[in-house]
Amino acid sequence: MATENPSPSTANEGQEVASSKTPSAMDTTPIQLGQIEVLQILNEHGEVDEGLEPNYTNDELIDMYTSMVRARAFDKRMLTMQRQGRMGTFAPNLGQEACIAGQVYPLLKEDWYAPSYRSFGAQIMRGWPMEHLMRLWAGFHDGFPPPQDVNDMPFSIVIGSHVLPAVGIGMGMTYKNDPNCVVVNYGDGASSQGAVSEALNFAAVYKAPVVFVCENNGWAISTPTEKQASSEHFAKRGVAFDVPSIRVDGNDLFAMIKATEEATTRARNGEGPTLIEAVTYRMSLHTTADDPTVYRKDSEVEAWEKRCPLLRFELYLKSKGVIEQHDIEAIATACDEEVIEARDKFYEMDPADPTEIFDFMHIEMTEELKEQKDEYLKRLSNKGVTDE
Amino acid sequence: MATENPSPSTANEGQEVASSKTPSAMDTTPIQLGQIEVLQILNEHGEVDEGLEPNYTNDELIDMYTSMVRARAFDKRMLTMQRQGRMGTFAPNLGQEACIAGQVYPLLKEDWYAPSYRSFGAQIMRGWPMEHLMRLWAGFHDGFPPPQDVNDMPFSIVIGSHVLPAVGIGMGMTYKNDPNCVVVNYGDGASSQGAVSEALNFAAVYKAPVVFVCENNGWAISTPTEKQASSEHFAKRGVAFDVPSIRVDGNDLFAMIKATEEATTRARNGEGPTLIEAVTYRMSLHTTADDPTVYRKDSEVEAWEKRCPLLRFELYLKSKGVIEQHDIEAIATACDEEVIEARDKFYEMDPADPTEIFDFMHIEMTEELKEQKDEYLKRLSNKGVTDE
Amino acid sequence: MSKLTMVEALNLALAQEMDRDSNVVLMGEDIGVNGGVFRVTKDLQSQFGENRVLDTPLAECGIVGTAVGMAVYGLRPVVEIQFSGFTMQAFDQIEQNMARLNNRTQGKYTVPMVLRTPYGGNIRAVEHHSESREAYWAHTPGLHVVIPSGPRNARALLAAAIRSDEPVIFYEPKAIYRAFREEVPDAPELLEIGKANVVQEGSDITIISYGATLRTCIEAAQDLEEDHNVSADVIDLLSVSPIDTETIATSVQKTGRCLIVNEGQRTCGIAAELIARINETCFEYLEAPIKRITGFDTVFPYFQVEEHFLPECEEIVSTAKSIVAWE
Amino acid sequence: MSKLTMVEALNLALAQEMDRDSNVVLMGEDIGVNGGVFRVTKDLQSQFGENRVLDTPLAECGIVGTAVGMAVYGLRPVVEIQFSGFTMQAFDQIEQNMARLNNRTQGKYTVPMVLRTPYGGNIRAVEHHSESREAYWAHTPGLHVVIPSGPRNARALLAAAIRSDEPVIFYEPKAIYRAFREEVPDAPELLEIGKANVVQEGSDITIISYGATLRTCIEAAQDLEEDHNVSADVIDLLSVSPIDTETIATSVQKTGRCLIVNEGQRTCGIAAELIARINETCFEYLEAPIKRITGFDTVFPYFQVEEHFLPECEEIVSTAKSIVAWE
Ligand SMILES: Cc1ncc(C[n+]2csc(CCOP(=O)(O)OP(=O)(O)O)c2C)c(N)n1
Ligand SMILES: Cc1ncc(C[n+]2csc(CCOP(=O)(O)OP(=O)(O)O)c2C)c(N)n1
Ligand SMILES: [Mg+2]
Ligand SMILES: [Mg+2]
Repeated sequence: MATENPSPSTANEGQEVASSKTPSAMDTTPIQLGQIEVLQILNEHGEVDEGLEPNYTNDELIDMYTSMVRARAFDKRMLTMQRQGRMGTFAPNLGQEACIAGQVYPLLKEDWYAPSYRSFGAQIMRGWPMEHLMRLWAGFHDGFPPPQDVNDMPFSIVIGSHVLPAVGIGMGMTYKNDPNCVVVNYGDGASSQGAVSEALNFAAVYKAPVVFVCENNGWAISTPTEKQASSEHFAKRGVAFDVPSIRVDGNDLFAMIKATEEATTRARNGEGPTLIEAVTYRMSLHTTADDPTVYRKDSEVEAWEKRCPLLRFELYLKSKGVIEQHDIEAIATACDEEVIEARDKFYEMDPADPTEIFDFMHIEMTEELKEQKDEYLKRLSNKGVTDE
Repeated sequence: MATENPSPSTANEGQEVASSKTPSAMDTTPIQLGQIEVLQILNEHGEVDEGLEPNYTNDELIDMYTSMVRARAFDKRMLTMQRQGRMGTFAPNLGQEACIAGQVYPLLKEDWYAPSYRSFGAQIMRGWPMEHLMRLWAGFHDGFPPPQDVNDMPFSIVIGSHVLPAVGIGMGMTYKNDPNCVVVNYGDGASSQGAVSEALNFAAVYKAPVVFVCENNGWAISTPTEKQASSEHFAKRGVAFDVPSIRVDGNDLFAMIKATEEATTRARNGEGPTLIEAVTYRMSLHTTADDPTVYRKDSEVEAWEKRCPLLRFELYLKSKGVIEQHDIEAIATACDEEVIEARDKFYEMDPADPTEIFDFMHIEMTEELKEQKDEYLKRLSNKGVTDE
Repeated sequence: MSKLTMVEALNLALAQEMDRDSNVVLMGEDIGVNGGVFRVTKDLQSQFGENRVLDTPLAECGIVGTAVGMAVYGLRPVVEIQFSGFTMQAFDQIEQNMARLNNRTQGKYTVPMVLRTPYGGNIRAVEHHSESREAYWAHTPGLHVVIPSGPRNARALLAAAIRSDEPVIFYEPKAIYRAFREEVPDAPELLEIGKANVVQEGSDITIISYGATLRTCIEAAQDLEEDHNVSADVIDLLSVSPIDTETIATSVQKTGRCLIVNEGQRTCGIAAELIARINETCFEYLEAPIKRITGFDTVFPYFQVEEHFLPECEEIVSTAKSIVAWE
Repeated sequence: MSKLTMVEALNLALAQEMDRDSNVVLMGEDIGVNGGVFRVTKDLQSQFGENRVLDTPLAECGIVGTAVGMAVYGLRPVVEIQFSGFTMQAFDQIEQNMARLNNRTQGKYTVPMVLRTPYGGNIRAVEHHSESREAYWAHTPGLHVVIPSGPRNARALLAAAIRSDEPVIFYEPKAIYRAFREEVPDAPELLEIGKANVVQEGSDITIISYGATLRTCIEAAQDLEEDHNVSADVIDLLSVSPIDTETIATSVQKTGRCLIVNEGQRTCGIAAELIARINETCFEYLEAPIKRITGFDTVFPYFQVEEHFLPECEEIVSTAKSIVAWE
């Protein structure tokens, strides 16, 4: 955790005339910035830092491992479906499964999660049925709203634009004395958006219970982090705004869980926001519309393959005697079957209703939109799309 | 100066496929953030830090002192004119004269300066005739463009919106191998604008020769810095984006000059941007439309009066035997006379031409605007404003 | 019942709505101790506390973006943007989240927030402080855009906006913030959003306006009646999104002639839209071309020369006469 | 002379202008090695170097804001915003600086920059990737807003925009980026900005459009001619700010009837402005109400249902017929 304690929130102060700094002589002691800690528990060889090794039951360990495998199975099938023309443009998460699973593992149902488009692994863990996510990526509007009992924001298509609303949810929690918290996820690219800096500032000023997870996966489409920012340490952004910050091996599920747990604990205790920089790597395409061979070397990707989050977790589980190779294969098969089942459900679902376009623009449709809808319905009927 | 060296700019690299981070095992050493230095040379008692005392001639010292006195004289007359109904809303600079003078003192004519609305002291030093600035504050459009040979941006009314263009000017200099630099000035309030964070990032990424002067004067209208940000140290914003940063006593002219000089030297040497947090205090109203007694204590203002930038400079000059009390009075009178002369010129200047409104919307007026202008001219003539 | 200025009437609406519903929170720059630069939120922080009246950092995008989140969470934030010119800083959050989250989530999350902001010219302000860009918001699907014209309707519309579950842009004509007083009932009063008001009835021409220029139109209509024997329907839009096309069409079908007056820029402005709708609904009734007196397509003038920029009574009168005389 | 797609033609214009003038620099997300997500800047970085083709951080406001500074300093930045939906992030810099700095400084500093951005729907994209909000920019004083409709005029207009000292928003109809090829001369070609093009002449009705929907209108005009004996003037605006009112008025005064087709949202859109101007300039010539087929005032549909949202040939034909039949 980084540096100074943030100064206390002013939100609950009294009503007297505010007083700015005390006009004593200028303090000329240099300002110590401290350090940003870097957390890794399980390294790429499957070796665990024994002092930090968490104490999970075998079932829990298998469960968290399965979450990652399931995400990867989903990823793979989605790519296939996309290649078959049965899915829209899709953003794979390959290689980032630990990061994604770890950032929601410590969350309660009552907490909120504000994902980015590459967070489907977390969405599945939060309770989004996979066929629902397939609808979403296939261009069905009804795929976007979170399921009824899931406190998630719809994922953000506009880079960084969900971060301020996530802070607002946290501010709402503070206002209502709600002891829950918000996790918001965004990328190294998103960190360049001014709105994300504003969000860090608001969260710090109002001590909002928000965990910022900046998922540094090395790339923003074709832009490497060196062109995105001068420092490779995105955790420093927190320092600027007095948000305690940590850098975490994002391919290490244990480290991600521990960092998130500490951050959510701070948030629940009224100690305000935390920034977690999760260092990971986008192993695959930016989206299915992208061709990374144009802008990055295969050798880079290959080097990162060795740091695969699943691989090291398997090594660990095996070395602990929790599972054996045939269990790994069984889990993979089971997860793939789940995805296939979801896919088949998805294939059976109703086609989209082209008349829905007007229905959610307002809570109550305005007269002018009713007229426009009529005009559109006439078009559909003229085209024989509907038989009105 | 702060912390790490920024990583080298990527702007001049070769064309080969970019390579992101090297996929070695995660480095888990904590990231040392270093410290932010705090600079003061001349304290509020007029005592100088002898190790840092600059070596100016008496004429230079009197000259820089006079710049501050002139700014204060201008300030005072503007307030009077405003109270007499002969001036528009005006933003006084009382108490910030050292900060303002110091940030442009090291600049060359060829350098660029992007001021805020409270920077008139610096504008005068940069070559803006005082009557020109009076036109500006009195609502004449022709007061806004910088004089022909002055490389300044018009001042920014929209908080923070001039900072990105200032960085762009610096990027232009880099592109053209122009060895000059840009100083851009903004407030503690402005630091909250996302665009200002984006500007720090762009400046760092492109190593633009830009000096950011964040003038922390304790207040943004009625909002004290404690509500603006969680940390009182605005210099930390630089750390986030890898812009070397320093905190300076903004009421100490020597410190402001030295910090700016070091920053401009770095900029000219291709070493990129610097952030200077100048700690000062807005002694007077936010603008003439503001009533600070509503939101801040007199005692706070009184305490800051003792830290007045002019006072300490006078004590220093006297103790060095550069001037005596009667010189101080003479300089004050001379400055006021300059302002009166400018004022009288201003009073003699032509009234505004109401037909000008359309003339600078484009370089070549469009047909549609010509038609609208005709319509407007007819209005003026119907009203007897013009006799067309 | 007391005689209030628009500023006082808005303050009353805020106080009463905060009193009624603890989910109503205010956010903005300098709205707390300072009561806002126009004093619309005067004394509300001392009355309701710092956690209900938030002095925010100086970041409009941040204010609107966090307010969206608070609204999704279940509060009813009422945001003040100090001048409408600075809504540009929040354009992305308004267009991408405030206006669309309800649609994006098919109604799972509503965004019951109000963005209040003073708009318009002729207050001797510097650049960016006189903007009338309601057309940006009218062109943005998903928003309601409300513009009162006097203390009483300002109070009733603001209360309605706060109670509405839709995201509302509430544009306050600052030129008339203190220009006149009106009787405003003490008890809460609501006005339905989206309905225009026929301020006066006539038969020769329809004059449509809203906000600060509405007063000028009423004055002009009186001159027309008294000095020129021209009787005008005067319509106060009160909402520029949605637009009450029916009320407009009914009037223009009666009068056959129409003049639109507003201060926003002309091209793609509200007047253009009204002309398009009248063309669509009243073509066969039209006896003369519809005219518009609007702000010109320039930057709002520097204040030495702003005096003649906005629509004035005399020109409204003469233009209306020329429309009535058109054959 | 070669047959190029619009993407290739734009690429050609950029390459030739960069070659001609070393002050021309490109800025944008992924425009370097990657050549832009639509490949409009393909190979330009390898040809002209990294200091002339800047892969920027992911911050549209930062891109436009720094480009403004570069333009003031004397360069000619050509900015790419990856999708027009993300210009919202830069709205403040566009409205407050790009559009106004020339005016603010009474011409001392011009802002000779171009903001290129792909706009429009029907490419099966996700939310925010199909926006047509040219009306925002047409409503913003100080900008020129150019929208080509084919490879050849795209190339000539982009070259003119780059050479122009005015700030230009250059809206590229991405639905037809690769839809067809046209002969494009090898030597640089320029088209004057602000002039509409009468694509085909007729006598019964004027059809006005621009961008991607222009093709649909041409197709419809052919159907009208061949199958329905209706002959249409088809006007391609090419610039929505300024608007070439004269060309429009000349045509409508001839035909007396008019249909406007565009894909942007309806309320306060470009079609509304055209109707207003036609009402002002052609009222006594009009024989039927002007009609508009535009995008509806909704969020652009999720792609499963986008198919029927945009103006289509058959509806243009039937609407034009109904206008011609109107009595
Ligand atoms: C405001 C905005 N600008 C541009 C885009 C186009 N775009 C989509 S994803 C992306 C890169 C995002 O990079 P990062 O934030 O690192 O996330 P990652 O894709 O690596 O998960 C870009 C530029 C967008 N969606 N929104
Ligand atoms: C974008 C924007 N928001 C709000 C304002 C209104 N406003 C003018 S000055 C000011 C406070 C600025 O504070 P700071 O940046 O600290 O500068 P200072 O006035 O202290 O010099 C505000 C809120 C503005 N001009 N622009
Ligand atoms: Mg990334
Ligand atoms: Mg300040």
